[in-house]
Amino acid sequence: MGSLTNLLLPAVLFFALGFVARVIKSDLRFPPDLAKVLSIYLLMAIGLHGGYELAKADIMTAVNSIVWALVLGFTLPIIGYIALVLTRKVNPMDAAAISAHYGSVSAGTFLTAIAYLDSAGVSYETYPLIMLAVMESPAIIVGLLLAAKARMSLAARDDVVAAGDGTTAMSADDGNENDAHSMAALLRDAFTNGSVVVLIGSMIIGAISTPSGMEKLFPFIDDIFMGVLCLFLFDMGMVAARRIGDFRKVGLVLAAFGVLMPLLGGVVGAYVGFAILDFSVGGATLVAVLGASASYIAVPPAMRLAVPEANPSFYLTLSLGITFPFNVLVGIPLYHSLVQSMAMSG
Amino acid sequence: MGSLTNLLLPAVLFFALGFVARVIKSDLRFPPDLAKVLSIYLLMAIGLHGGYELAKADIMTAVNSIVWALVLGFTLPIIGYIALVLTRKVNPMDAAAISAHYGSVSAGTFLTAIAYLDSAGVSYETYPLIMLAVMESPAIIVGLLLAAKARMSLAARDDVVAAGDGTTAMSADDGNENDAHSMAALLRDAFTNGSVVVLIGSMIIGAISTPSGMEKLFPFIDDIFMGVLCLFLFDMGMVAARRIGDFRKVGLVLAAFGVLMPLLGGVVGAYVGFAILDFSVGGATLVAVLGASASYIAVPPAMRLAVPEANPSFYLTLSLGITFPFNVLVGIPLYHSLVQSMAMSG
Amino acid sequence: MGSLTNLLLPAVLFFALGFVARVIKSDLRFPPDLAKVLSIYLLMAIGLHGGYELAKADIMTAVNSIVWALVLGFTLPIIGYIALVLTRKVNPMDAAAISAHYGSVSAGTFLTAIAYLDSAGVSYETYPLIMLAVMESPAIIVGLLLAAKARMSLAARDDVVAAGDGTTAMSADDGNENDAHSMAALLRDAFTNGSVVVLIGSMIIGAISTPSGMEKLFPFIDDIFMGVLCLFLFDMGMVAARRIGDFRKVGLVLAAFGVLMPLLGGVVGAYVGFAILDFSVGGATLVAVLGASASYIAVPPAMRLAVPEANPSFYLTLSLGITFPFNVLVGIPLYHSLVQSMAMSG
Amino acid sequence: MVALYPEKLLTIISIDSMEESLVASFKKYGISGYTVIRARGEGASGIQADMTGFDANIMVKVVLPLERLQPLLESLERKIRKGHHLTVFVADVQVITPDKFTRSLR
Amino acid sequence: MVALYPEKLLTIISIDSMEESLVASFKKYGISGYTVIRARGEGASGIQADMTGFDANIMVKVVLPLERLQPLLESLERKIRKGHHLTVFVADVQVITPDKFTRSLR
Amino acid sequence: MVALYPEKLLTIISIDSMEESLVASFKKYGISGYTVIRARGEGASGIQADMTGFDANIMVKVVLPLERLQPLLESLERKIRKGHHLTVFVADVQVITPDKFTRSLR
Ligand SMILES: Nc1ncnc2c1ncn2[C@@H]1O[C@H](COP(=O)(O)O)[C@@H](O)[C@H]1O
Ligand SMILES: Nc1ncnc2c1ncn2[C@@H]1O[C@H](COP(=O)(O)O)[C@@H](O)[C@H]1O
Ligand SMILES: Nc1ncnc2c1ncn2[C@@H]1O[C@H](COP(=O)(O)O)[C@@H](O)[C@H]1O
Ligand code: NA
Ligand code: NA
Ligand code: NA
Repeated sequence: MGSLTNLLLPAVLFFALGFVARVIKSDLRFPPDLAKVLSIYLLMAIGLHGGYELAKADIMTAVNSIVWALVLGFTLPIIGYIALVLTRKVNPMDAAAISAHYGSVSAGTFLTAIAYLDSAGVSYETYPLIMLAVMESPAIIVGLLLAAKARMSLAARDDVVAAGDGTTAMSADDGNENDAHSMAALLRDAFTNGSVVVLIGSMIIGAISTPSGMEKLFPFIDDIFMGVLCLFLFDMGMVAARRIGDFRKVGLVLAAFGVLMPLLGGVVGAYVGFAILDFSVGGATLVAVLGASASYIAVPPAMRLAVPEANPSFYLTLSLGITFPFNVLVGIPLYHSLVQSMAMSG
Repeated sequence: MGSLTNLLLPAVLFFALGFVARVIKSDLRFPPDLAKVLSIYLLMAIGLHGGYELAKADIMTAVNSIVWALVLGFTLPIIGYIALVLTRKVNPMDAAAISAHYGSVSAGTFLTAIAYLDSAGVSYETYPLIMLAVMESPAIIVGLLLAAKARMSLAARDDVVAAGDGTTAMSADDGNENDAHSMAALLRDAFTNGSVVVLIGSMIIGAISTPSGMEKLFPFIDDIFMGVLCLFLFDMGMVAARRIGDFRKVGLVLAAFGVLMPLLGGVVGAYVGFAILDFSVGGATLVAVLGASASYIAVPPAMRLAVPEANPSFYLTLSLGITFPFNVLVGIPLYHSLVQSMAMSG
Repeated sequence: MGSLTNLLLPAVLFFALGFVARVIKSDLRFPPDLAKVLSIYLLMAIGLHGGYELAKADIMTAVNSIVWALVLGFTLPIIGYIALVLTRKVNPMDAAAISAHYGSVSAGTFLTAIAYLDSAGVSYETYPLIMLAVMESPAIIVGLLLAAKARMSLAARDDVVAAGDGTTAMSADDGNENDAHSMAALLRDAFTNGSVVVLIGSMIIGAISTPSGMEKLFPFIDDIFMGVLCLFLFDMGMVAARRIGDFRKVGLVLAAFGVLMPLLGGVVGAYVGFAILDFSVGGATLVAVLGASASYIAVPPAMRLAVPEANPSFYLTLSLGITFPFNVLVGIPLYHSLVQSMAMSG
Repeated sequence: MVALYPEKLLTIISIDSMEESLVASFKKYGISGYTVIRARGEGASGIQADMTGFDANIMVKVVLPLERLQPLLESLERKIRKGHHLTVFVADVQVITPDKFTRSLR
Repeated sequence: MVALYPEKLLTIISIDSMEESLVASFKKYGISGYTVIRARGEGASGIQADMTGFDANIMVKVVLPLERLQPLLESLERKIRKGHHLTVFVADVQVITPDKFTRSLR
Repeated sequence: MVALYPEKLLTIISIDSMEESLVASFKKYGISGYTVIRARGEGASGIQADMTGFDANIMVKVVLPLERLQPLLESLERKIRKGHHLTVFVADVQVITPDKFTRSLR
């Protein structure tokens, strides 16, 4: 199964259709709440499925996967941050916010990869699913820490210029007031993020439900899954096309980052999945996709609240307009080939 | 099948997940219209199914069920009202509004009971479905009458204090103006309530459709039913958790009412179902659930409009925050055991 | 299968239920976005299905169908316009806007016809599906041209009365400004209309997808299709009932047009389908339905923007309140009988 | 230079099921139109979170000439006195088409 | 003490498909931003019930300095004269960040 | 004749995830209620198209007495200074139930 076949998957074709719809300026609009409902459904379905399988899984491998998911989630944003700062195209605030997206993951990309593997008849482990759930949040924390560091060094610089203008006093009072946005609150937000709750909650339910109860759910979570994924990617295609329009605002260097960073993440993920966690080709491909994909659900609102100084166009254009389409159209088969060649050479 | 197994039904677990999501302050939110769509679907599905079965049913038993549904719907709120007034913790307006909820029914609880019986392999008659449809509305009427009575006695008291301040004249003029809220209009509203229309309409369609037409509908109304119910209870779990937070405002006595009143309604319902209507254990359990459950869809807006003087926190917290979770988690297996022991002793 | 059986199709019964719900003033409301989501699903499902079949179809017949779809789409509105102007009950602007609706098509009516044929066990070709997609837009263009003509003759008359009041100058400037509404933009809108994009896009995806990919979609697009159609028609029944209330505003002559025009379109369509395109009874019935049905999704907003002078109550009441229910309840079996009698006599 | 004419803008916030009754008052006392917006909120009668589709608020806007304001306010005040929770406020606005707001609905 | 600076608040209510054209005017005549809210309503052109997703209104809000108001009002008046149904009104507001509203979009 | 009493109407437009923090400020500085409306928009921080459920704006309305305005404005100004994008404006309104707006939430 070559990369072309990927492009003939209905799900991928619907992504392209959404993209084209925007490019030809169709008035097609999906109700904004539809995307939310579809992603709740998709997370619930893969969660239930995964939990059902995981109940039979090996606890040591599961723990190992979680540890490596954390490693990926904490390391990748730091690499991304350094790379971005070195380009000198964005300020440290923007670099922190952008790189946080790359340490986190995109469930949409992950599901497209599953559709790709299913259709290619490649089997895979369920552990990457736990990794998906685990990796949603840690990168947010790294992003916050990097931004806090950047803020402090900026403040130090400002203090020299505008010492005594009362800003500091006010900020203090404000920090007081806004416990909603304090570091602790943001960490809590990161771990109680809606997607994480749906995914982990459904996994637990899938694991502990009575089998007869689960059987009644299979038509809902299996049979219509692929159709719902098509609808979801249709919508995401429109969103991506709207974002890619801001390409010029982002500049060529940043746009290149939006392609190179997932490649790097994909290679690292493939290595972790194949060489370290010892997964099959399918499973390692999924880990590669986790490394390569950038969040567009959990991280953007967190960054908006916690790093309001960063420019949202940068991170939204990169993750939605460049990295997401790149992974869906090109990345997934690429990471698969990479793992295949590892398997051959190994 | 013991009470614990109830707690391992996916539907009940999703209710718990929704509850937990709110408790840990997750930012998970379902679009508000989703709950509406899910309940339209659920009512349509059980209505079609029920109508299809009822077409083969016994007309005498059906009429009997309707009569007893009306008896329950008219009697339970009066009992509730007297109990509430005796507590002296709420004024007569609030007592009228609260008790109306307990004469009506909760389709969500009913469906959870069906999931419970299905999973326990217990069969049941379809008549309770007609009773569900019939019981949505009568309690609203009782609530209105009780409130009108309370209002008159309050007005009589006020008249002594503030005679001649023009209020009476104005109310008269207002009664004139607001025909939308007149008693007649409210009765009409009670019987043309959306849920009632979907449920009864679907039952009629299920009964008169060509069998070949119905067969094409079964995948839609059967296969994905349990999954949709899970989503619905997931959402309701979040709503219940938000409401239970107002527990303190309600006070211990009222909270106790929210547990004791369904127990009373469950016992009365079990007796009506098993001893009077002569249903099987499954069918009688469903009647018990009808007696025990409190409305949270049809009655609250009716009370808001018709008894604006009553405090909505009281009735919403009781029906959504206390009685609904109680029934879903504890009540259903309890009523089932109760009917089982009636069957054994009978 | 007689016309009565049509009325016992669940889909048609749900349409009636929606209608009744409004007539008895039920407070039942479907969330506004639900109709949009349902119609995206329906178009996607028939598109995928049609494309899958069309991939095996005869190219010459397909091209022929497209040509005749264009002929119908351009001719019917002109006939309608002349008829309307002759009644002298509406001004030319209104006549242009109304007749545009009748050259276009209603996917809801088409799908009901498919449900009717399926349930009657009548087979049909897939070509009418391409015609459905093709006919969405051309009538909009005819409507615009007719309105432009009417506007010019009205302006010529006005000029005599109010020459030199500066309006002309301003309009010129405005035409400049509002390139969004220029003729070119409106033509673009007509062809990139959301429904057209979903339908044609899904057809292409259905045609080029890998068969294994398509198989995974069948449960989604087949099994739950009829249920979703029921929900959609339920909603449309409510919309139609709201519109038929404006019957009086429209007047008897216009209302008669709302019944006679689809009859004319049905006859013309039946002839084109059966005698010219040489389709089976089922296929020709579908072409008749295309001729008979009036748009209520693509055309109304286009007319609102492009012919703001026309009164929306006229065209909305006619297409949604009169023609749509007429076709669903009476027209479809009628056109079927007509084609059957052609087949016998032929 | 487009001329501007003074009107009043009446805003009412309440639970969504009050809509029918508010529109009935509007039609009784004569206005030329109204606009309804879905809302959430919090106030003396607790939180209206629009979480389930049955706990939503509406915000209703009516542009009207000063002389039509008082009867409408009186009818709103009567509703409030009956126990209904309405948040009502009036603002001064200026319009470019004053005739539009002197018509009557239906 | 936070200082307040006067601005104008322009509100436009129309059918939702007018959005593209309104935003085009905004960008042509220069404003710093706008906000769009989904609405329903009733007026001279009948009811817009937002029952089906294709009969919705929008309410558009623009905060802008007085000197930018007239050209925009003129463009709106031209649209109205063409037959489009727009409900337009202007109010006085005060802002805390006056610079924000003198920028231009895109 | 219904009497009218002057109040201030504070409007805030921002991304929807700011809601929690705004409501916290409201409760800290004391107001009697607030109303939240879902919105889309465009401004200095780009477009908020409400296309995906995670790029929506909110418009928050608070009616409050003049004396409660300044502390709230100060808290909003601090948020703006921190980098948050808030569009804030204040208008004069008149109400028929002035007592309603002197209470405090929770
Ligand atoms: N001070 C206020 N400012 C803005 N909206 C308010 C205010 N007070 C109440 N509301 C709105 O009016 C609704 C009913 O308020 P209440 O009558 O106080 O329960 C609330 O849900 C809010 O949406
Ligand atoms: N007097 C009014 N007050 C508030 N909104 C109005 C008023 N008149 C019209 N509208 C709104 O503007 C839309 C178009 O109005 P019209 O141009 O009168 O058909 C209506 O659907 C209402 O939402
Ligand atoms: N001049 C304006 N008038 C009305 N709304 C605005 C204006 N500027 C900004 N907004 C709204 O405020 C949000 C944030 O604006 P900004 O801070 O400029 O990015 C935008 O998405 C708009 O919804
Ligand atoms: Na990643
Ligand atoms: Na009950
Ligand atoms: Na037609």
